[in-house]
Amino acid sequence: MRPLESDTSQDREVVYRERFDSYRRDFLKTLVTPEVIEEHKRSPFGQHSEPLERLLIYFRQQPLADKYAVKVVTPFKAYRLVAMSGHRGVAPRPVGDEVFPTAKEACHGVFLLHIQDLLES
Amino acid sequence: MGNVEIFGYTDKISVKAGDAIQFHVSTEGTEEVEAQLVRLIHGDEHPDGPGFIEEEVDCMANGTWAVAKQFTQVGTFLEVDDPENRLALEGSFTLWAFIRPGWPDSGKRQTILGRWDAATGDGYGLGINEDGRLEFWLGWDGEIDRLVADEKLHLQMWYLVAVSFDAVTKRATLYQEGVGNSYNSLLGEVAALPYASHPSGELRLSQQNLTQTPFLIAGARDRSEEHGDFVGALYWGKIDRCGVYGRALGREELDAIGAGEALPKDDVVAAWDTSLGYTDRGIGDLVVDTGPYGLDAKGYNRPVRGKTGWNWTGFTDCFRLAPEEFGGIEFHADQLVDCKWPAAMSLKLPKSLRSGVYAMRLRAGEGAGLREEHIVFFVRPAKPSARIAFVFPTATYLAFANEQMSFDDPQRQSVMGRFPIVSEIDIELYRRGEFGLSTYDKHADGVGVVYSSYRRPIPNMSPKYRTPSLDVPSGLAADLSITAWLEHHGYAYDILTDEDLHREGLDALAPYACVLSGTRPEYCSERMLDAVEDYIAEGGRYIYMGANGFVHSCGFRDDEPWALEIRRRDDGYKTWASAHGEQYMATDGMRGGPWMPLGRPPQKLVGIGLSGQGAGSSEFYRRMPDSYHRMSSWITKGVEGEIIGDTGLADGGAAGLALDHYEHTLGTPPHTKIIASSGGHTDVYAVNQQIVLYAYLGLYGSHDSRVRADMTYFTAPNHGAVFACGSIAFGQALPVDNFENNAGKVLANVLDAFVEPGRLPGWAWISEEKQWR
Amino acid sequence: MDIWFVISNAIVLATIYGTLAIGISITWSSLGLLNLGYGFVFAFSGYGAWLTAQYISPWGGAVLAGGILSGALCGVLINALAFIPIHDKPNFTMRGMIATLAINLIGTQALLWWFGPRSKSLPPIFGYWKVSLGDLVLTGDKIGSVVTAILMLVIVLRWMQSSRRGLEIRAMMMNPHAASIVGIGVRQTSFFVMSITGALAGLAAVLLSNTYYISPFGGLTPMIKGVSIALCGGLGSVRGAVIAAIILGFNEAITNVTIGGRYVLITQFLLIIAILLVRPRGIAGLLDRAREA
Amino acid sequence: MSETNEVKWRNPLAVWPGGKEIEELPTNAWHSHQDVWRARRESKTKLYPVGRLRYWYKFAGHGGRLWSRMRYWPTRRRVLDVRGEYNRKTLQREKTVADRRPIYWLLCLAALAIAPLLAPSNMQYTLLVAGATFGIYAAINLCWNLVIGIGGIFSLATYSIVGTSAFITAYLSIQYGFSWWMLAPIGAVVGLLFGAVIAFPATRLDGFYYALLTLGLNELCRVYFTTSSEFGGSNGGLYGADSYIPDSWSSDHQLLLGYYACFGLMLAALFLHRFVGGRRIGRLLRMAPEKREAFAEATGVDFRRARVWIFLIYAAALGFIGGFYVTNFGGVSFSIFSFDAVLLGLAMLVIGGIGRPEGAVAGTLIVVFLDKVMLGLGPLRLVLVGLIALLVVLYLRNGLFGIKTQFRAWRDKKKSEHRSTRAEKGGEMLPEEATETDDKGIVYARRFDKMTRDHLKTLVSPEIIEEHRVTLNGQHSDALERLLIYFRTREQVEKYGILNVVPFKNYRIVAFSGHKGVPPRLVEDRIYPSYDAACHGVFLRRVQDLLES
Repeated sequence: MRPLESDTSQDREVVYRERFDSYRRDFLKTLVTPEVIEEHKRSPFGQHSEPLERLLIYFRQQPLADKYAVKVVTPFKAYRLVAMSGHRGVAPRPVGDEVFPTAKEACHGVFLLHIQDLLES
Repeated sequence: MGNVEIFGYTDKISVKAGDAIQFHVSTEGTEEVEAQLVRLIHGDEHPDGPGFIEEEVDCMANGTWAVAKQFTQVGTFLEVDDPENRLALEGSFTLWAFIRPGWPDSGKRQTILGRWDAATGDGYGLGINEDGRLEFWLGWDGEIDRLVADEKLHLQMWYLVAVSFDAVTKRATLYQEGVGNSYNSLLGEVAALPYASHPSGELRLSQQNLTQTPFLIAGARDRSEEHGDFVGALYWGKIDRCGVYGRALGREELDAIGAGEALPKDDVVAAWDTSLGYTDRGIGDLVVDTGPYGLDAKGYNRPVRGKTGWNWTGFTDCFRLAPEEFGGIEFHADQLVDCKWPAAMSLKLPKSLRSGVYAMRLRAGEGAGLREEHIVFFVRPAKPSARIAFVFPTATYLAFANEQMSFDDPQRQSVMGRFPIVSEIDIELYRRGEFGLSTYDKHADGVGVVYSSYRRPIPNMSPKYRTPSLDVPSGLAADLSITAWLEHHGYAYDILTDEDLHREGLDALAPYACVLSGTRPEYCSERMLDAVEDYIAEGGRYIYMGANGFVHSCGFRDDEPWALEIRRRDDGYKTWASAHGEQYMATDGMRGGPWMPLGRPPQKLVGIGLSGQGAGSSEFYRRMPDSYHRMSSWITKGVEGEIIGDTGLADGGAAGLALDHYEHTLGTPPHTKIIASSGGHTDVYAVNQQIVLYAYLGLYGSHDSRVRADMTYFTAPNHGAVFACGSIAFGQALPVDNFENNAGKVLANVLDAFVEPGRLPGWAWISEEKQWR
Repeated sequence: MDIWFVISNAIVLATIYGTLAIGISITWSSLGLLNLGYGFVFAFSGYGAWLTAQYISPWGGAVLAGGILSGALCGVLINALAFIPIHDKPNFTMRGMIATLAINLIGTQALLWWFGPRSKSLPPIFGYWKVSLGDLVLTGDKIGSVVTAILMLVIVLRWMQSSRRGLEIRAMMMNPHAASIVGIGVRQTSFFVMSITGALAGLAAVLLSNTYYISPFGGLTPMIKGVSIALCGGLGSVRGAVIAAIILGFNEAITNVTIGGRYVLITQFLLIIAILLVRPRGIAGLLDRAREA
Repeated sequence: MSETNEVKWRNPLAVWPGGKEIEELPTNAWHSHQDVWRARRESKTKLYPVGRLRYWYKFAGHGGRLWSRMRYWPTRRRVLDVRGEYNRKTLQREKTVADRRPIYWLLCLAALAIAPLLAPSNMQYTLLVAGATFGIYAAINLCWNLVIGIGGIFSLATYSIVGTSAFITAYLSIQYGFSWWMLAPIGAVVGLLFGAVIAFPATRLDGFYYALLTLGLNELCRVYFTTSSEFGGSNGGLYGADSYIPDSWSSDHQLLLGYYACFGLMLAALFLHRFVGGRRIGRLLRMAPEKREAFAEATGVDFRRARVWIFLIYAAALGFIGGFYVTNFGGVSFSIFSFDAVLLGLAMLVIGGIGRPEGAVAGTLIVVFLDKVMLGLGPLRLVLVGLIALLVVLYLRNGLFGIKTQFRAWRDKKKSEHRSTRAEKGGEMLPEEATETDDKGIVYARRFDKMTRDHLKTLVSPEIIEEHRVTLNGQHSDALERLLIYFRTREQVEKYGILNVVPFKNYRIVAFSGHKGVPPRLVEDRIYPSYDAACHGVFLRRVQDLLES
């Protein structure tokens, strides 16, 4: 944690960001539909529809601690999901034990994890 | 036996066949490795391409090497050259320094200056304790006494700190006084925190001075079983002028120093004037002592010089203009410029070795993942022989060396528009944190990294490496796709690197009829730019094989080519920004940041410049009307239809990652022709912020016509010419379909023509048009 | 001096000149074409009549018809060559005039090449009878000429007054642009105009075959006279042409009698210049309503 | 994904306290802009290669070297009108001779000067006589050109002036023994007098009236001279005048002298043409061509005076030539008044192109060659001349030397025909158009704009328009936002804005000019009662513009 980020006790920015994100989550929850999930599965990297893009923008903006990522086990063969530590020197922790055959599917796996977190929040 | 890991680097990045090269290796969990010299042909393992290809090359060094784990001294500090031990103070003394703590709350002890041996507990030191307070301590054979200030040191605020120690009364007095002004510190006068603290007390003992203890600034001697002697208790932040007196200075005297008045002249042991020795063309590592003994201090791992000092008034923004206000030296405990491992092997390369990218492949065990290391280096021919030269953009490799943005930069996913895909190597590198950072990363105290070097293991400069945030190879692994294509089609070519360009300038390029750049020659020193510009102007033919090139400045010291300096400014893409006043490079005095504001946008050199970047999906090029002009129609000869590059290893197209565009208002030569352009990029691709004046809704691929890759061509004086591909992904489109594809066809047309001496095809179709249609 | 002789001569000349001038005038006003190939038409129809007399019948009517028909044919030919291709091109008036001149050159040279320089004469068309009115003796020739010419003129003018085609031609004369807008085909109409004016020239050629013998260059003088009269009368005006024809006919007849035939042209030109100086657009011409091609 | 009607857009700001009340709005089914881009894989029309070969050498110019530029003494004119420029395709410096005619003139005149030395010996006599005739006729035509081409006076009296002058001088020489050197100046005086007489009507009559009048004049002269016994009515002309060609010379030398004398006459005529045409009088007259006299007069040009002047110069020069004619040929025949002479002269001018000295000379050369050299053809010679003249008149706008301009005009016409059939309005540029665009960024902008419009057109729907009406300045759905972003980012020219006529009451739509100092124009008469209504009005206009494009 960097000096200016570590002590957040007096950081009012955090307070606002919490409010902002909570409103945002309330809204984003309404966007989660089977269609959106299907769209991401089909095209995780192309141009996205507005609901999907809004969800993805939110997911990408998450803080690094416990942010999901893909880990290569064998290039182009096996991928797994991890969560970042957000602390330099601390390796990501594995998430689940599913092995995905392609990076695309693994990325969709990350998306699903984010969706799940969003709906649970 | 735990995890087996191999890391290594070479002492030089660019060697000529016949030169000697040294390999530095550190291993974990093994004492020996299998070494094999290989010539790297292709890196990317993408199933649509040829996969990873290397050729084993016979050499004397092949075989089993005995190796060991090596210790790396990270962190910056100053070591005082004191052979007569004049700083082994026996009587009263005063230590004083102007400091600007960068991370007082790091939770670790930080030494500002002192002659302290932490292992034995001998000597004295002034520093910041674990609690973030100023502390003076001294020790006698492990017995330590301290004096601590009452007020915490505040982040990024300038202080004058001192300790006066009376050897007779054993009274120590700490002096801590804020010297911030409206410019030099984080907070101004309106947020007046308590800065001052003047505790005083009698200590129980005085210090024992061991002869072998060095006097260090920003660190202290320590020792461990594993590492032997090393420097610990490293300091984060800036130190400006500092010194040692052979008596206890009074409050008034210190106040006078804090007011910027002349230092007391008597009893000076050392007075380091950090602003001395500056030249317009850079600052060295030596910090000059103005005291009677000339106890100069030398920087280790390049403490960053020329930073704004305690007395900076904001009027000037460059150390060249008012050196006395730029006496700040910044220290980071995680900075690394040279691992300084002992050489594991020294090899004289055979004179007959073909020019190319080589690697010493070290393997242990099954030789996968971290059990295999390619120590990459670039071999030039003893004498230039081919007509084609490929310049590997090693400056850019260095700028990106060991970047950890996927782990550390919360905006990275937003910038690239996708989730990262990290590998075992990335994780290990992140976990260890001892091989330094890239110039894209920030030090742990949040300050951007300005130095990068190749005298350290650089896993992301290896042939198979995929950049986590893109899941696409970039840098070396991407550039190998171009040389593999040259190799496949039997072109004779030589290899050059940015280092050669920087050192030899035009002479390095002059022997060649045609020069190809790498996919991302982003970072260029002034000499590199001059070399390319002179080459083209004097009739050279240049193929700009990528995008995001010639964008950003970088600096090297002439005697230390392995270390690169980057400053990042308000203009241009950046993951951090240099503070105002610190935007000029300490290595050569040039303005840091992009070249465009200096009047050298890439368009002026090669016709196109950065228009936008993104990731996730690449598009194809479609021919533009100018490709039907007979001056340039030969470029697309043999291309079926209008589409170019609809396949590729980088996101499935030739136009992607970073895009360059034609812009005559930025100096694209007026006769430049656009051969083909891409379009329809996703909204992940945002317009290059350098050409954006306002941020507004619509600066993205589907809205803004500037988000595109332009493939351009123009002729230069003396039969010179420049062909520019316009996108980083273009090079990675070449290996698809066993190197036979429309992108490759275009490149082959251009290359074949450029290699021929004399006039270029289409040279005669230069009359004013008289149109029938 | 016999006043009646002068008058009768003047009338004969006036009718013939009128026939010539009216053709030129109509062509100009309806088509905007100054037909300087008129001399060729004249010569051509003369040869036509001569051939008719030689090979078909020497009967007056037949010869007359032969002359008129070949004149019409030649008019059509000129129209096809010099009007149709360039009537909608820039600078048409000048080019049309030069084109007709070129046709004149080609035609006369071709006639010279074909028939030789020797002039031909036609058999008497109206016989050899005479009529005596007091001491004035009028040959059948003269009377025939005058009557035929006047008849022809009246027919043409009547036709132009009453028939639809004539209406079209007059419309074109008044405002060619508007005429083309209301659907009067310039090309179609031009053929009628040119064949009629050609026919008039053919008629004149036959009638004048005694005065101007049939030779390749024989059309020149009549043409110049016709043009002069048309000019004097005001290009494009039938009425003006008739008046001018009468004035000049009298002038010629008087000059012949008073000073001598040599000075006919001189007096004629002085007269024309005098008229034009007073009325720069001819007798019936109005400055502002001149046809702007 | 789902049916168009069922797609709803949710306002992301609706969750905020105090947010808008509309939570869901009907919108379009989403589809990517990339569909348009990916579908377009080739141009709609066939594209042809463009570019023009540089098959001639171009002097690279002086560059940094000193270039001292000569002038014709004593004028201010440069020897050659040379333009320094750079090639827009290579950026190489180039020197272009803007007006190459002086070079061609020099070459052609040099060729004429050495022509007698190159003539085949069996043709020498014919050629030299033809050459002398050519010189004289060229001189006549050049003078003629002064009045027709520059003066705008359609005079056909040329040969009558020449002839009259010739007959009078010949008469004087024969009857009163005037020696040869006096004849040409006397001829000039005769011509001047003649000109003075006929210049008078020239100021009154226009165009054809004058042409026909002078044609008649010509006929008048013919008849007069032919019928008068003093002028040798019986001999077919007047012969025996004093000649400048010494009798003692061999016939070859006599021929050569005659040739070069006539050549000199032509040069003199050229000089006169250049002198008159290039000076103030020439410019005045060019200001006032046929049918534009009123304009010229209104601007203060006294064209009548200039016309009289040029006419007098013309007449005097022709008279001089008439005198010279007599000394050259030792006499003159009536054929000079013949209609055919007029026709041939006119043919010469017409073939070359009226109004240009090069036209007059080249036309003369062609006609004289046919008439005097191809003697074997008989009467066909003139038929041929007539045919050429006819063809030239029918197909060329201004003679042989007008071909260049006419060809260009024709090519431009063809070009616009082809363009209109091939180019798509507002679509991508053709290669041909691209060569005419210096900023290649615009070429791409056209493509991008086309693609974007193709995509955006599919987004326009009643739902979207209704959404804009309701939300206006709030948060918009993707489709509406895309449309608005496109509209907002258009260039400033003809971009709509709103004019506040009476605050809160009265608003109108204007279009900006995009040019400093040019105020916006009112687009329509409609007055909107509120700012919001006007905003929506602008939106509707833009949508309409989009759909129409």
